[in-house]
Amino acid sequence: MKITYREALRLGLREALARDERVFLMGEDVGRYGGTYAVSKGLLAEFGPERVRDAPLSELAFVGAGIGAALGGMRPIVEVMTVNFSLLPLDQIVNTAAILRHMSGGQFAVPLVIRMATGAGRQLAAQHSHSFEGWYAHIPGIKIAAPATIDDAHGMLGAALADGNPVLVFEYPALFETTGELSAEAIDIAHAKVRRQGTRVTLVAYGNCVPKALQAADRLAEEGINAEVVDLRVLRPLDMDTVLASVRKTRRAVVVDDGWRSGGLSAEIMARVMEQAFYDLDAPVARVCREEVPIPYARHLEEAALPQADKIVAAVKGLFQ
Amino acid sequence: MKITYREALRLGLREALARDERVFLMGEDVGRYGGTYAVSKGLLAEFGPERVRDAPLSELAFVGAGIGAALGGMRPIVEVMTVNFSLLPLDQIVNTAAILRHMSGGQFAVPLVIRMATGAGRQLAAQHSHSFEGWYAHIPGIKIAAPATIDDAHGMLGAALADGNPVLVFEYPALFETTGELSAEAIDIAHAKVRRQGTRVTLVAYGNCVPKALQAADRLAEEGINAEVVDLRVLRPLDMDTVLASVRKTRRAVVVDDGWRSGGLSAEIMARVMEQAFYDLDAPVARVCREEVPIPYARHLEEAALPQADKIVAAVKGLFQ
Amino acid sequence: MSTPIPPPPSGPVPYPPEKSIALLTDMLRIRRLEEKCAELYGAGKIRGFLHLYIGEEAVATGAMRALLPVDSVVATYREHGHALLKGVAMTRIMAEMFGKKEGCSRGRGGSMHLFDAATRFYGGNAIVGGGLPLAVGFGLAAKMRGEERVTACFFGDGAVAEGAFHESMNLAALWRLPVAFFCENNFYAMGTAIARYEAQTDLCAKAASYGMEAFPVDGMDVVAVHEGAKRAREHAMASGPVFVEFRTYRFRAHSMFDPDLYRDKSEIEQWKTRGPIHTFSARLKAQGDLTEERFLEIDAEVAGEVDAAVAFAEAGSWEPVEDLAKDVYAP
Amino acid sequence: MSTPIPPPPSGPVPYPPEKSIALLTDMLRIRRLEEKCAELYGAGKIRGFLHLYIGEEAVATGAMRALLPVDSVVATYREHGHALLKGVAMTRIMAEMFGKKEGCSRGRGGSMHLFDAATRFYGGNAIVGGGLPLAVGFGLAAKMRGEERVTACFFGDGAVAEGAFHESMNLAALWRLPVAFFCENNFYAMGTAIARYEAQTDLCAKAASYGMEAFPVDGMDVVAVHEGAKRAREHAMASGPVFVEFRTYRFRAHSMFDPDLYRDKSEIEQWKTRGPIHTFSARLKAQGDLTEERFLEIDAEVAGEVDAAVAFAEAGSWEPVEDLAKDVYAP
Ligand SMILES: Cc1ncc(C[n+]2csc(CCOP(=O)(O)OP(=O)(O)O)c2C)c(N)n1
Ligand SMILES: Cc1ncc(C[n+]2csc(CCOP(=O)(O)OP(=O)(O)O)c2C)c(N)n1
Ligand SMILES: [Mg+2]
Ligand SMILES: [Mg+2]
Repeated sequence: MKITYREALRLGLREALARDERVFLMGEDVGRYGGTYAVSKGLLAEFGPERVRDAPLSELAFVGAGIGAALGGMRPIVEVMTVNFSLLPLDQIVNTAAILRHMSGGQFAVPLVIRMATGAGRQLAAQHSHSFEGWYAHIPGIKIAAPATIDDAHGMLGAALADGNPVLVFEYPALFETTGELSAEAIDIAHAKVRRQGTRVTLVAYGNCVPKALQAADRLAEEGINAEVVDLRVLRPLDMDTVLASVRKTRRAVVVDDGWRSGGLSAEIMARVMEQAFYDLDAPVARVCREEVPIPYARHLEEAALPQADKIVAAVKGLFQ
Repeated sequence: MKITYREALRLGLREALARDERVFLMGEDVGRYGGTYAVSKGLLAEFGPERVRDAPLSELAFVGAGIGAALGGMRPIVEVMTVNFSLLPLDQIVNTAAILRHMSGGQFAVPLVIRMATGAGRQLAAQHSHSFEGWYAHIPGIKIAAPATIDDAHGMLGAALADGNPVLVFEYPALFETTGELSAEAIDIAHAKVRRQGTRVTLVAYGNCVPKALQAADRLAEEGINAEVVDLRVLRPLDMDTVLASVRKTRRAVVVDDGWRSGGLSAEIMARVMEQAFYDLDAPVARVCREEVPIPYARHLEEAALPQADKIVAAVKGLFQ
Repeated sequence: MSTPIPPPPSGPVPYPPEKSIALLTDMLRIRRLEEKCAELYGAGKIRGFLHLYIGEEAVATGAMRALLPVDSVVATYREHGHALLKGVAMTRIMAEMFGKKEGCSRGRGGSMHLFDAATRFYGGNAIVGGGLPLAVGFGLAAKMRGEERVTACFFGDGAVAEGAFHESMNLAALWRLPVAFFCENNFYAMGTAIARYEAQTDLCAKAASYGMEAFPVDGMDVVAVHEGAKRAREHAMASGPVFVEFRTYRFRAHSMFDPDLYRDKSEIEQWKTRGPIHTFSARLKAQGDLTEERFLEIDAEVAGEVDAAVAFAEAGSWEPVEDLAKDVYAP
Repeated sequence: MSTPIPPPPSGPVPYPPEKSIALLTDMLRIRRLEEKCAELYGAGKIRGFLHLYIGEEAVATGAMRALLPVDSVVATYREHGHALLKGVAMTRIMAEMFGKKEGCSRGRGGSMHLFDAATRFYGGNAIVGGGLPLAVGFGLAAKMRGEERVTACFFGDGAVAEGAFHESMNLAALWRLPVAFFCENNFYAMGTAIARYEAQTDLCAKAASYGMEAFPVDGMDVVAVHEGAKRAREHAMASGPVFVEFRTYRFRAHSMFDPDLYRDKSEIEQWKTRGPIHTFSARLKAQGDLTEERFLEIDAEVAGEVDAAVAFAEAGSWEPVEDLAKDVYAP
């Protein structure tokens, strides 16, 4: 079945709602409006306003309410419309969801899923173009899923609901129109995946940078450089085994990260490669990240600020000089 | 003059208030109560309730009001009592203070200083023991100062006010009772500093980990390993020149970071050392960080969760094996 | 929407003709500017999010004319009209929408982030509720500096549910700051009708919670808005903050991406009978202060201004990519 | 403090003697437990932050006795009494304060983070206002699951200024959730008196802002509290959320670090004449439901319970360091 990434997300939601009556979706405009990005379109009609629940502009309270509802026996899926608004409820995520289980001596699980759209590329300017999923990966106690494929867009939600921990699932509007076959493969939120086999360099990417890395790999292939592309898929906990296996094979790596450079997830990947595979490297690991600027509105500036295939190609070539 | 770190902070505040009448201090219990940690004690009597302004428990609004007041011609010093509460106003910090200048095409400066206490070590448990200053260093548009010495505790506030950018100044209750001579040295918020000269390994630390690194260096000296200690002082922008000069000399480094390991500032230092000094290294850079757990109340568990001199010593020895 | 829709604004306009014409012209300037923006969005000249104010023009117009140049304004992502009437040239607004360097934010902000230091127009904020704390800060600075100015803070009904609203209202009231909180209640936050997100839909009832002066105003009647805003400005200047609920309606979808499926077409049609421009024109005509001819003349002038703005934007330049990182920090 | 201090609670206690004695005993249990904690803090057995509830015991006591075991409770960092009366054994509370593995949070939470799944005591929250959204969630879950339970959410007057309060009140009212918002108004947020941080010091006036039922209660009178809490529970169960302002006072400093320099000693002394334990005892004695002898007997029993708790805590063990990372994630 060929579907779009958006349809895959919607299918995942519909299945989750149908499968378990403890599951409900809550967030701004998820119901009547159908979701800002039309992801939840039709679900209100199918599951009713209790389970597809429109919330006021009160991110702090409804995320906290999601935590409480999870503790109270429900399986909430809270939608924070976009990652840009997720700083408002961050206290609830960090100071309650992430730590409650540990702080209570293991008494409470918080089986909560928070979905949010993330990433730039549509000229929405500085306040609407953040990419914080890598930054969130700093927080122990939560898991972070970043679906880059149709299968992951469909399956990660179910895996997140089954996980029993608070899981943040990041969705990429930049990928919403991409289409692909939905496979029957079981989806976990535990492993990275090699999306393209290669031998000479490893491109480590996640989310909307995966297609960019694959595009770069195509171009590199034309120039005789056979690149392997690893899709991290899960940003916390990191599956370093898959990354390291690839890097030990190729001996070179470039990390592609939609987040800002300093203190981004790219740095963590580099640090871990240094710690665990230093002597296997033929060159320092390089990175291609978002430039360290607020994202400007003008298209040419936005493009210049984001990771692009040509920058990845250039970074790879740099490793061979 | 021998004073405590707390007195140095207070002196810095008093001088700032006396120097420029646009400066005012605003935050919870900064006035009548004298500051949770008694930092601002006496200032209300000296400068009055307009300029030493108690605020309601409304972190989001009073940080935002600080930004507005800065734009309106004042030089606010906003105290967010501790970093643990700073997630509540984070949206204002990231989506306004940090980006306004760039997003407006350079029209507006935000000369705002935000002070907060940070760090663990006093058995305050998970919600009151965060160390996010390294995490904040991910955000372009703000600067981050982390005074580890009496001079910096005194002087960084003035430097931050003079800077013209939004500056977050982190204060370390763990150091409040430490005493030292106040020198006449000019304090900037631009450079890292070598706090101890050494030859065989570089310990990179900041804030409350600087004394721990110095302690470790003492112990290492007894065992014949001469360690250099670099105090980052400013976490954004990073002064890598100082770090790299040291690492190129010693060829080995351990980063000590009070924040959690994954995606912490330690990773960024490691990534930059890899990028810029890979071929100068005799061993992979190592790190000693906070364990990736919420900080527990029990003393023995809290101690085990934090960077300690013995862990630093062990990490350094690991580099020589 | 459950609130009954009042009859269209009517009755005599108590202003000298020049003033009335100025108000009408300003409403038209916003309307025509935005209609052009919608067209240019279709043509791909303007991108990103675009939120039109069409239907709500009386609010910015009546309010802005009650403010002085020394006053500060903080607004939302639906702020083209506010920027324009605070005094930002239409040329610079249009250039901003095009992403050109000549734009009022150098092309970096786009539709949602218009800024202008010279006219004290402080944006343009795409975080709902994000402007309220800033307005409190402007008020605080003015008060501490002894400056005779008011800060007008525009925000939507949806913002009222945010914690930022609550905290800001309390701060402003506690410190008696010269801030006018201008709530543009168009009864919807995106696709959610007010009764579906507010337990208390009488927004003025909230003001008691902060001991703050508050009153509702018909936001489709530029006269009522203007009088209300003058009263609010005076109150803010003399005795501290005030909350005004301007009841209005947007005729278009929330943004260019919104299929507008959550409200009845009949509701929109009914509100259109209250349209601020045609009802005001009719009143002026009724009292002999306006003729259809004059109206067309004004409209043509406005069209000229819009065309000039587009030409200016078209002729503008792109900020060089090398300047991308400029102004992340003060030098 | 500007609010005038009412006369001490007085008048007949309308309960059978056993009930009255039970209320008195519970207040004493909190009091003596906390006095011991203060002592142990001095001795270094308890560390971190310690916030005593001394003076405010009538609130937790009267309220908790109005709740049922099926009800859920969310509280603050000043929650020893709430935990105890919700049913957490004093032994486990004391062990928690010692940081022992036998503590109700395995020694990881300490004074500010008492938890107990079995009795539906959900903490213990050191972020002011942090518990309110959780309570909304508990209410929502109960409603969706058709469970007959109320969630009682305790928080201080200071929390009312937080955005979390505003957003949570609206959500609870909008969705008519069975939540009782129990505000423990002790007139201070740390060292800041309510009039210095609230533009509106009548906290019940805020409830109108959410269309929510609200009433004030003398928080020093365990009878008034108990009746108020019963009424609140019924209201929450039958028709949705309710806000109760319990007017009370803390006799000790905010925390063990607080030098308490921001209020007059005379104010404290005056409030002490309203002390919940001695006034209640006096009333019971007056109506012949209590003798001094019986009081001393009860007090001795309570002292025994406290001693046993300390012995239990002393005898407890430390969680092995190897378990540090246990339960960061569900397995
Ligand atoms: C904090 C935050 N949450 C969500 C959004 C997405 N959003 C943009 S506009 C809007 C509706 C706002 O409604 P209202 O305040 O009534 O203003 P209006 O658009 O009607 O003028 C929403 C939900 C946002 N921009 N910021
Ligand atoms: C969000 C947040 N800001 C600040 C603090 C620091 N703090 C702890 S208790 C307190 C005062 C709270 O007062 P109130 O809500 O009245 O409760 P009380 O202590 O009087 O019971 C403050 C400011 C905090 N814990 N959380
Ligand atoms: Mg609206
Ligand atoms: Mg209080």
